[in-house]
Amino acid sequence: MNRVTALVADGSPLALEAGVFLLSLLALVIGTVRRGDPRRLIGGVVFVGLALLFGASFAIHPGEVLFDGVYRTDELALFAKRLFLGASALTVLASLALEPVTFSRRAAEYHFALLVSLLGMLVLASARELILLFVAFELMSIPLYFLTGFLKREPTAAEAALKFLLVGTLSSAIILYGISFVYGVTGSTDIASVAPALRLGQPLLGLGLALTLAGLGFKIAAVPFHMWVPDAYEAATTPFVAWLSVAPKAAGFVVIFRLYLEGVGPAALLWLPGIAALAALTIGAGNLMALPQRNIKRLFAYSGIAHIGYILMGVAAFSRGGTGMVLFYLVAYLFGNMGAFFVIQAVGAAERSDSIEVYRGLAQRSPVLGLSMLLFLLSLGGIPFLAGFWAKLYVFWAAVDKGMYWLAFLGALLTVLALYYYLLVARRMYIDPPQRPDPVRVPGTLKLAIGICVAGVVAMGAYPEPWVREALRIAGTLF
Amino acid sequence: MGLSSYLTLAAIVFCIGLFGVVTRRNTVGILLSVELMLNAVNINLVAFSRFHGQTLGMIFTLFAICITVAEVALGLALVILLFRTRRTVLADEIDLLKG
Amino acid sequence: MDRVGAVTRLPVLSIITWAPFVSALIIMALARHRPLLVRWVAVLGSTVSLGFSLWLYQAYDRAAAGFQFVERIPLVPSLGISYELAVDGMSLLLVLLTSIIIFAGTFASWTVKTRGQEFYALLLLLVTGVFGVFVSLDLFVFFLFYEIAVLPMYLLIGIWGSTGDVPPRGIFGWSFRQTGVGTKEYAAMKLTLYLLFGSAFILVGILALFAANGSTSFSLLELQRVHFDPQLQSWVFLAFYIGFGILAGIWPLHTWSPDGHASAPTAVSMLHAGVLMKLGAYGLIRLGFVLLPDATLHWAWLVGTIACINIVYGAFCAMGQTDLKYVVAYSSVSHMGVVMLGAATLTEAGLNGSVFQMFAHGVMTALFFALVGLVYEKAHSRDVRRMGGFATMMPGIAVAFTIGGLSSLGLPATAGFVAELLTFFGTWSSVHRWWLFPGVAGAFLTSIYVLRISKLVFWGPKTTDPEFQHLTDAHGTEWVAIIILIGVIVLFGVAPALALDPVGTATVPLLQRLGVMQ
Amino acid sequence: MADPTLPIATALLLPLLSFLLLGVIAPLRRLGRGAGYVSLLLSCGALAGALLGWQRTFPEPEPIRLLTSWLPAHAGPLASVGLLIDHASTMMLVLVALVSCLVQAYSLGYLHDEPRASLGRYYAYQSLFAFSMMGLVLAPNLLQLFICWELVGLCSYLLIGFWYQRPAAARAAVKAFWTTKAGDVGLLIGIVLLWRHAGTLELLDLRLLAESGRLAPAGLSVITFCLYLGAAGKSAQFPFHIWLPDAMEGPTPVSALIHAATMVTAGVYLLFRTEWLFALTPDVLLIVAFVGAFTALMAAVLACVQTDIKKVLAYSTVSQLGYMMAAIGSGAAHAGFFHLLTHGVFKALLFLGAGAVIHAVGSNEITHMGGLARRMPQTVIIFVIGTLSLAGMPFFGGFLSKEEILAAVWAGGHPVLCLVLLVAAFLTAFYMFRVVFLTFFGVPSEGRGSAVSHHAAATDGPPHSAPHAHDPPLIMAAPLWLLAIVSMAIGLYFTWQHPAPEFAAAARDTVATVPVPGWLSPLAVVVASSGILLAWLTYQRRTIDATRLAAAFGPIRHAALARFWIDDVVMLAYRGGLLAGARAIGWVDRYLVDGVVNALSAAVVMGADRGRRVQTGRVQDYLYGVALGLLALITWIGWAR
Amino acid sequence: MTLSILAFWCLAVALVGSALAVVLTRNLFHSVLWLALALTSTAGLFLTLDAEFLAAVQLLLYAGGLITIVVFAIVVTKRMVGERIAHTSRRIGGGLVVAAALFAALFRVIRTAPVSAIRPPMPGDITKLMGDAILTRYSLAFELLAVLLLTALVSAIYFARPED
Repeated sequence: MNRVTALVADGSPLALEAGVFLLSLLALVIGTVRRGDPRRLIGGVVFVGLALLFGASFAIHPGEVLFDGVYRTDELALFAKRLFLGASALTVLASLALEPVTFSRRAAEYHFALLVSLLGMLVLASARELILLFVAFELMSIPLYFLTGFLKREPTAAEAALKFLLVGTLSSAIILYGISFVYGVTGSTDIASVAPALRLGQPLLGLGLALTLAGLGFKIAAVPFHMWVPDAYEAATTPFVAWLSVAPKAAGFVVIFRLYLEGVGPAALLWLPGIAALAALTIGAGNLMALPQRNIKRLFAYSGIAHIGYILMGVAAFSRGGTGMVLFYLVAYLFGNMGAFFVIQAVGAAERSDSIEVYRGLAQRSPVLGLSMLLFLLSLGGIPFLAGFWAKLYVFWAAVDKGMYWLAFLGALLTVLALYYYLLVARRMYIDPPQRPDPVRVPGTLKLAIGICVAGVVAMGAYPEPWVREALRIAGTLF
Repeated sequence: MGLSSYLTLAAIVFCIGLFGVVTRRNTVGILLSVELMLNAVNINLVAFSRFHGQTLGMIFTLFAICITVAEVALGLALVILLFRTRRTVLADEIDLLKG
Repeated sequence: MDRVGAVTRLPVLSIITWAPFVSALIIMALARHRPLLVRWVAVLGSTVSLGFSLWLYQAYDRAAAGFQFVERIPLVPSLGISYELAVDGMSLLLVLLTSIIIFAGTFASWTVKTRGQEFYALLLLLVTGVFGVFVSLDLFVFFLFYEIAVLPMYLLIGIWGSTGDVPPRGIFGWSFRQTGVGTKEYAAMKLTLYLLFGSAFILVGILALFAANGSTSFSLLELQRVHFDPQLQSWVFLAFYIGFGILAGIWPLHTWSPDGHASAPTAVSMLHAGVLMKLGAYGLIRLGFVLLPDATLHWAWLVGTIACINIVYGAFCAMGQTDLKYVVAYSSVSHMGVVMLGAATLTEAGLNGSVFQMFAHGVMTALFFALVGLVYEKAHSRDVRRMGGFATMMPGIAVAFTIGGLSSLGLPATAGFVAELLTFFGTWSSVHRWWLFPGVAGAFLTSIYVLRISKLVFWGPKTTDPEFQHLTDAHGTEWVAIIILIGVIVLFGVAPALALDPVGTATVPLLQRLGVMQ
Repeated sequence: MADPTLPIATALLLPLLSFLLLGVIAPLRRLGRGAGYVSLLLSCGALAGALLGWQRTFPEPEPIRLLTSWLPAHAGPLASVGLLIDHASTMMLVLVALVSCLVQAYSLGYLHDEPRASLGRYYAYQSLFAFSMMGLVLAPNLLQLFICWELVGLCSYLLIGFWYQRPAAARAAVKAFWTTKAGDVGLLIGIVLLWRHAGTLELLDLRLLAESGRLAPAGLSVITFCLYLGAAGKSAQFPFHIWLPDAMEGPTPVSALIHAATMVTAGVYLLFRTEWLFALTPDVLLIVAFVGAFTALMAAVLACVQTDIKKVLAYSTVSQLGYMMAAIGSGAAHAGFFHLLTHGVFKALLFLGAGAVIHAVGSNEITHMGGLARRMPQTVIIFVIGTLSLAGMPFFGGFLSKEEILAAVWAGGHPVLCLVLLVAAFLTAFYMFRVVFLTFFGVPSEGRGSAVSHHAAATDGPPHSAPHAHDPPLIMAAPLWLLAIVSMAIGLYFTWQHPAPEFAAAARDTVATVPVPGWLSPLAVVVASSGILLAWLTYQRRTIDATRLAAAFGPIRHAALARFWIDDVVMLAYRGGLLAGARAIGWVDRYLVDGVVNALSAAVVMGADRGRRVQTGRVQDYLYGVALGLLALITWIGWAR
Repeated sequence: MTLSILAFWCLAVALVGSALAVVLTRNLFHSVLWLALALTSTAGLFLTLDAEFLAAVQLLLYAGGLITIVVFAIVVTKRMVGERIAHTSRRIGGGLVVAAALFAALFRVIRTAPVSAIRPPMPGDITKLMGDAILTRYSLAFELLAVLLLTALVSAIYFARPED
């Protein structure tokens, strides 16, 4: 323990990883030692720990290099780590509101897995070497399969988890296959060695990068690698889904930046049409498939897929602005999407259903909850003075700046489609009369989590300047 | 034997694995097919490593083997769980979640 | 443009813009379950805006012209976005229009029964968006407000709207039941999506200009110094035209408007047809004409020709309706054609007429919707075939409706006349002289459907339908909106210089910039 | 001499004041008669102002113009409003002020049974009309003329529809508005074109341009024709005449003021004011003349078969307007204007007289009247004076003006038109005396009492039964007498003076001047007298059987009874063309234009629902997705390189 | 040299054959056994590439450990139903096309890629080198691997254990 505190005090870059690891062990230990229902204790401890680590992350300075260049903390890594920590803390907070029936005596495993996955992400953000990158990537992924199947008594849980795992394993194989080519051509596992090799024009390297991109497409849920997403979202516990929809995807984008911006360098221009096409496909399919959904979690699954498309648009711009806007988008998406899932959690717990129908008259039953949901929906739909508006605009700008007018047009028009289904939910909440008069009971911790998300969405929307400046600054270090 | 022979061999096995992945009805069978694909990757890595005269690829292989085994183990646990709750392990019978 | 720096100490424009928003917040926060308090807070908010607008209107220095009352706060300096507000002669008039209509609209919705608190909050939020659009100089902020002006519509129509009955027919009949044509939810969704669809075009256009200028500034003042590549101008103009045109109700992208206006509650129709549709034309002039001069000259024929279609087609559609609200809604489509036509002439008279028509039509259509709302509230029907001789029971409403109708058909001494006359002068001075004829024909057709409908509803023998035997005239607060709006119609019809003086200071430099005027 | 501006401005503004008082102050309006007195008082003031102004204009050789900017523009005002005071305008002003003042007084008696509120409304309209008409008369430019032109149209609409509960009145009101509006479309286009063509709409400036030949002749015909369209609409020229007979649904004083004396003559006035412009386009003038003469004849024929006293007068108005137009078309605008003035007086007299009869009898139908001479002696005298004026008998109001028109038409080189007008004059005398004999002489109508009460509901004015018919009260009689005296005075003065025809001097050189034969004037008198004689023989002496006379003109009579089917054609065009077309376009918009939108959105939703089935739930298909995506990426990379 | 070529070909044939058998056989047990053979052949290939340590790992961990687990799982599930578990394939044509197309795409690149055919000498004892690298440069990855295995263990137990 002392060493860990020392690490944090010194601002050592590994302090966060060490802290998270210790927290995960602590969760397991408490779960085994404590009698009765340990979920509140574990959740509380983990939340406090994560919050502290989140704070501690601001004491860490970029630029540290460890293990012979394998691990390096730069601006992007730090940004990503804060994002992961923040998202995890929010999720743990919301998880405290999970019902004891599904949760008692399993809280230890739940939090352990969550933290291990977080650990993987934290390392992933800093990994500059393919072996570490792959190991961290898998460390992040395996707990996700577990958490997806967490409600193992539900008949759907194992199904979703198994699907997730099968697709995930296949993707791992593909990534690994791709990496093997990259390694084979460069003779090195350092990401930095990719660009020089590319200049030699090795066809195998292109093949390797394409394979890797396909694998990463699974992680970020780009179409057509997205099909596991709705099933996993529907079956898993909602706080975890909130987290799943944001954190691992952000991690996927970090890897994409690492490999295709830092690694590939200017040669990535060649890739842009492909990524742009992927973005277009993802936006289009995601939005279209979301239209007919009746289950709100599935709806958000598909809408999340569409959002990934928008973020990919920023990636496809391949510029300082584009990258910065992706980072901004990720944060905005974090608040909006997690917030929406927290509301879904609250309503789902009260109504025992995830059907959109149960949102009837929510605004009249619980005005604040309804308003929060509306804000999240509108933010995701890209409506002004909410975070998502700026986010979408910025990625469009990034695309237009690169002359990809068609992509911006497509994105902007499909946003309208997205608003259609968001408004359908809004319609249930605001226009339709309520079926029951009683308000939806929301536990305190969940209220806090929703409140934080609302604050984030509104703050980023009302005054985006600091966030934008920060995002651009971070993106600037990559170019 | 040259490197390309190994690479071709690995590609063949990879594709056979992929074929198995998309055609097998039994989830265990799918898992096995994925294993084949991963195995092909290992061949690739080791071959590259050898032809570079380094150990990097072999180290990678080591990690890869461990990780895949862990994945398969988890997958099998899930299959057992699924079987317990749903009485089937056939992929096309587990479609409660769709659309 | 050296006058831009005329900064006033009091942020008048911000006050005008945000006063409704603040009162909306107050309503949401304080006025729970106190309906009367809600209304008075709303009145207070709109009064603040109205008062300051009036002050602004007289304080605007006509001799100096240009943008005045500039406020600028950097919002996102890293991307060249700043909260930059100012008015020129054109926006000045439209700000005044907006504040008049929201003031009237607050009173017109006095009788909203359910969920009044939310209604007023949303209404005021909407108005903030409209004000914002008219006063913002920064394209980004412009767009921001634009979206705010559109979104609350959805809930306003969806919750407080009314549902009509549209039987599915024709080759596309299959889709009618599926989309729920006629219901308020359908109308709300259609309106919102259509307008957002348009805003997508606008957005890409704005971003393209921003990017073409090196991504340094969204300020209109900055961008108008740039001469953009003609090809870029050309498609950006088309994007703007589609985007703003949808809001302005250009044919054939107008179909959201009749459904939306017919389904919307009174104040929303007033505000929407009265102000929001103008926002489309305003945007096209402000963004399209100012920033894209080459494309404006190139595409004016398209804008004008479609405007002619609008005028005649809208008038015919209005004539063919049997639903009172649809008549008024289609008349808006027709009249917005006049606005677009005047603008497309690219002449002083035409452009002035266009802006004047924005104002005039704004007021008279608001009046119409206020009256139709009253009739609907009392008679619970919008079907003109069942009505008749209402003037015996509601003489005040009948007279007011007729006055509105007369303004709408361009009778002198009402604002509508001045606008149409100027537009007609403009058309004959423009390159495309033939535009005059559809324009005049539209005015004639308007006289037919307006008088016909007022005859069917109000004049003639009293209906024998037992449902309509005990209707009452407007009373109390219901008069406020009617009297204000009629007063404005007549005032500006008799003394058009009130509006034309400031408007001229904005349109003449614009035309000079386009090179069509010395 | 003193400046005429002030009294004239007063004359113009007093009715406006009256309108504002009655319009804005609702309690005052609801006073009813009180409102009437206010309006009447101010109207008398206006009359005084007009007279004073008229008298002061005599010595003024040059027109006085007063302008104030109305529509500002960058390079000077686009349009102004103001006053143009010259001989013609002040003379017309006096006519308007006089008739309007008298009609307002008359209405106090005629409408004394009207509810208070609606009486107040009536006077508000009347005041507005007086103001607008005076504004029209004094307009210094075509724009102001147009503005007031529309306003009088509005007043006409409002007053025709005054008894709006009657379906016929409501219908007639919109019909009048639409028909004149159709002409106004032309006027408006003409004004816009002229503005572009000449750069100004000021009458004085335009005249200067026109007379100095600086107005490009190309395209001018179109402009004048458009202006003429407006005039034709307002002045009920064929085929726009259809609205005027229907307009008789309004109260009779309104018909006297608006649809006889003042508003309908606005078209003639417009042409008179712009005669120098029309002089540049002789082809259009020709149209004016021919249409005018045709209208005169056609309306006269129609008037012969009417049984509604007001309808007869209405058609006679149409006919007389045709006279005036024919004169203007022949290049003698002054003759037309002169007839306008005299006609204004005696036609107002006739209408008010007819109103007195209707007021007394309670019916419009002349078949329900008869033998009223004994009961209403004053009315008879007055009505006969008016009738003789209209017939153009010497010593009466219309004598000289009608004669001048005939001469002018002859001098303009249109002997055929002159002949047509003579026929019309014959018919005029005939149909007017038909009315006189049937109404005031002949069989009293007691035996037809039941028919009267049967029809009473369908007529205006308070129902009285014929037996109790009596002369009107003073408030109605005084205006009648005044008008009769004025009419007689004009007639006597001009018969006495009989000045040399002015048109010879006034005729422009563009119009060929033909010497007028001396027999024209006696011929006209003879023609009119024979018309009277025929009427006397037919309806008084019954030496000629009316039915046989009618049978002799069988087809024409049949056609005339059907109003020559013009109304039917217009109705068909309105219902079958306009309304049906509108309904069709409305259908197209709803089900095709909007249908596409709905179909698109429905298709997207359906497509999305179908697309959802890709997500089968079977994991192999998910794996397929991954495999296909991978394949696509690799293929693309291979291809892109 | 010829011996190694011969060995490669034999191993390759064995590998491809057994791999085909894995995906084609209709018996799950056989499938597993064929996989064991494929893994073993791979271990042999490792030997031809001078990776003795890896070959051992492959045999022990993969062919040994993995197969054991799988067989165990099959036995468990089979015992629970007491019947033969279907092990058929579907959409063979589609799979064939996809696999073939992928192979064609891969092969096109591999064939044209300029790869060296000579084997440079290894810098020393491979096993030792690997061990050194893992404990220095890759120590973090190694630690993480440990966590990963722990997680997999915890998860597998969680799923596999009966209702709690």
